[in-house]
Amino acid sequence: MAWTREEMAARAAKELRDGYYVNLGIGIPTLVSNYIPDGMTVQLQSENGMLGMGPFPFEGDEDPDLINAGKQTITELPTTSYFSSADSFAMIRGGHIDLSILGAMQVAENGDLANWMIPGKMVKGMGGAMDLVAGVKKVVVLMEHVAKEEKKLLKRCTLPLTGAGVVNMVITDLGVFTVGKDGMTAIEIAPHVTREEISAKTEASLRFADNLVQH
Amino acid sequence: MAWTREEMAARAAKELRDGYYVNLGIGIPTLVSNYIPDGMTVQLQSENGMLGMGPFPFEGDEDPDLINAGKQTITELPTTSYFSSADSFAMIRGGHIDLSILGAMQVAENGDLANWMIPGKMVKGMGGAMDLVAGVKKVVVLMEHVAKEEKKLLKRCTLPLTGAGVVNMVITDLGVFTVGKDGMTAIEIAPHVTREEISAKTEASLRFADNLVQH
Amino acid sequence: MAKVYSDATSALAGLLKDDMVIMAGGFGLCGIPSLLIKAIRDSGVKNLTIISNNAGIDGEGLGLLLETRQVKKMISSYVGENKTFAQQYLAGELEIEFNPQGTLAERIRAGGAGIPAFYTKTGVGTLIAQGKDEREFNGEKYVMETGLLADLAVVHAWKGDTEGNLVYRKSARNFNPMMATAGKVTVAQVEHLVECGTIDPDHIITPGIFVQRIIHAAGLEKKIEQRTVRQRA
Amino acid sequence: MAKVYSDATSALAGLLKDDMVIMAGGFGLCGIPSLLIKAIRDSGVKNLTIISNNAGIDGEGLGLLLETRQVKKMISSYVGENKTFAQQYLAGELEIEFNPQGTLAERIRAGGAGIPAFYTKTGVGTLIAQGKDEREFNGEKYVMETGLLADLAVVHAWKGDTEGNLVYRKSARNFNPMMATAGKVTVAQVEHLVECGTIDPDHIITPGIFVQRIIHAAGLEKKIEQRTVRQRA
Repeated sequence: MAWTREEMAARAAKELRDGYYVNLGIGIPTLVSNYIPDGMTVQLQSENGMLGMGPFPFEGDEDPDLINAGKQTITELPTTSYFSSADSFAMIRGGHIDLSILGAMQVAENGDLANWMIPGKMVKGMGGAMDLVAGVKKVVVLMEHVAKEEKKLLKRCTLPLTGAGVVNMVITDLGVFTVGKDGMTAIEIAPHVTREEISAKTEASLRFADNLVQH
Repeated sequence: MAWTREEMAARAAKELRDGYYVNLGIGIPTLVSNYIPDGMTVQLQSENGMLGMGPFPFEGDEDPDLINAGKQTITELPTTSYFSSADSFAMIRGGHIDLSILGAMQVAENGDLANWMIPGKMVKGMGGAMDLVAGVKKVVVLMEHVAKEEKKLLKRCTLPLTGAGVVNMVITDLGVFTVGKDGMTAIEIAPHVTREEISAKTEASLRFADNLVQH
Repeated sequence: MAKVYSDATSALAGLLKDDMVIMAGGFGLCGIPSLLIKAIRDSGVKNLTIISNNAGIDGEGLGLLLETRQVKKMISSYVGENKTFAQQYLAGELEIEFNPQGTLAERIRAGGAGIPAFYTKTGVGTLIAQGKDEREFNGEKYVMETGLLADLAVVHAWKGDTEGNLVYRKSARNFNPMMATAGKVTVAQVEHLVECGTIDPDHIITPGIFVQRIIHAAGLEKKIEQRTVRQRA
Repeated sequence: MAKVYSDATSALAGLLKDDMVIMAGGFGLCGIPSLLIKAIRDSGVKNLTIISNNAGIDGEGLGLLLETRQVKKMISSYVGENKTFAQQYLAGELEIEFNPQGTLAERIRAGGAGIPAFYTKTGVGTLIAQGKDEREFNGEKYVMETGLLADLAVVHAWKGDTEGNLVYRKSARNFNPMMATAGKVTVAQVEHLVECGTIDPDHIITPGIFVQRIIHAAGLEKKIEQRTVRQRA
């Protein structure tokens, strides 16, 4: 039984540590903020120039000057600071953000990541994704294991890269996979999902950890 | 009759224009701020991180957090802004300062400037001088024409350079000299100073302007 | 030197010419110099190269200059919200140079700071690095990116004084401060125009040296692109 | 993660080791992390490489670490005010690497911003450019300078909150903000320690992400190096 989007987000939240500064991408990664454990202090960075991002505003409290990198209205917290885009990416590029959780189209066993363009289709741009995967200390990809029958965990990405050798971990609806020098290793799998199913849906060479956990 | 230090500063002040942003070095250049014409707005930059530098404080008003690049206590003005050293030199290096007036040990006819070290003597460091001469739009040197019998306007500097080909104008106690592609040109000379005296005290090839002014 | 102009059109007078490079601040529709963009549109100037993180949306922001086909080329990081953009691009009428957002921000800062080029890890091993110099530092590969300057920068700020000192509000700061440093001429629209000495000098983000002209954008209507709310408990 | 420590000694506990690289903020004696420097002196750690614009004066600031011969090397732009420095340097006991002040500031900013190297006009054609890569851009020569990082940065701020957000006062800002970004660990002394939410988030110069430890420097005695005054009319 594959994990739901909420369960995937909850699993990703287990990568958080007290005191972490974290950048969450658009989509499922945004949900991770709902699963920060009580008592743990995590500051969310929004690459358009904010640290200490709060939740969506109550209706009527929206402020056009206060948006996140997805252009959504948000709120501030007592810890919040604002800064320019140059300072924001100095923070990202300089390795000051502990964790980036973002979506992907493809991840390769060598850690390559593709999530910004499909040749022949209208390209919208990479936004801050290339900077994030190049600069952040730990990069976790949160995505469906397959998309419309297409495998996404590959030997080599076929789409243009967002970053080369940048992914540390992939969390899908089927399991959790670390990416290291020796390729991908499944360390957890979702309930009732079989190794065979995962292997069939994965092109990347995949090892199952000795201490593999099935929830 | 050579100009006094005050007269030299007054002459340098004639290079100011309304709306200019100006950096003044330590020594005689500091005096230039006393000769800003009435009605002209000039903002003084202090490279330690201030724009809109005011005069020295009244006794008792000194603030240890408010100093200029010479470490002297100063005051702020209604136009003042503060910024970091990186932002200050971004402003300087980026060509945003209109005019830098500073002292020198030697200036060569090709615009080379030496003012930071004498080999064999204790070197104190160049501070911000190299950045100023490289970045500011117009560089005016304000100095005595000779020092202890030693000529200072030279064919080539003998001391290590602060900047290569950076000086636009030299104002000494004897006259005003432009520095261009064709070398140095005297455009003004102090009262009762002769061309012969200037030539004798100058090693650089020197042309006297057709419209030379003697005050 | 009086920096204050009465409106956007007069503040841009004498500054606009065909084929020029313009930087426009803002992220999405947040902190965009909306009045100045409208005045650029109304001037009819064309063949513009625009450096801006996004391309506005249809009918708002830089979308206005796309509708009138005044833009030849965009240098941006993300242009996803604009249908006019997509049409013109697919028809080959519009050039686009994509930059990673942090690289774009840093290139602009570098331009304003007199730095012609710098090295970054961003984009190494991707299309972005193609044709660019690469170099190793401490065993890691970096790509060289160059500084960006513009003939004109138009920016939006929350408050400005008559000397041109600017402060920004919340995430409307974004690209505005760097762009203010990288325009040969910078024109600012401010929601509150105040006398010198009113803004605490420790709070000023853009010192007046970077701003040549300033207008008061009174009663500005600021748009929200993605209105997201939560329910009251 | 509690960032607040009771005093300089406890805030530096576990961070000091011989041969380390330390950045220390300040310009002259203005905005120096005086309490943290004293605690470094008292720790007895030695063979330090210190990155700081100046070297203090005798008996104040980094002068304290020179007196005790804890410094192996200084990376600075100007060290004119310090007799102890001159003596040790002339005796060959102290290494010095001079950087133009703007190059030093930018190298530190670059280090903190993940930029391993950049090009600048400053120093081209001088001793400073010797042995460094040169390159032409648009027909002008530039020299390559590298980013600087430190094992520890010690900085001084006017106000800080418990999250580590910092604001600076007047020209005491100087090198402190960049150094805060370039230390593997950054420790700040602040004259006023306040609760989170007290400082307007638009006024924060150093976001808390850059500050790992913070102490309240209550009743600090700040020195004036050059007391200059004018007469009351």
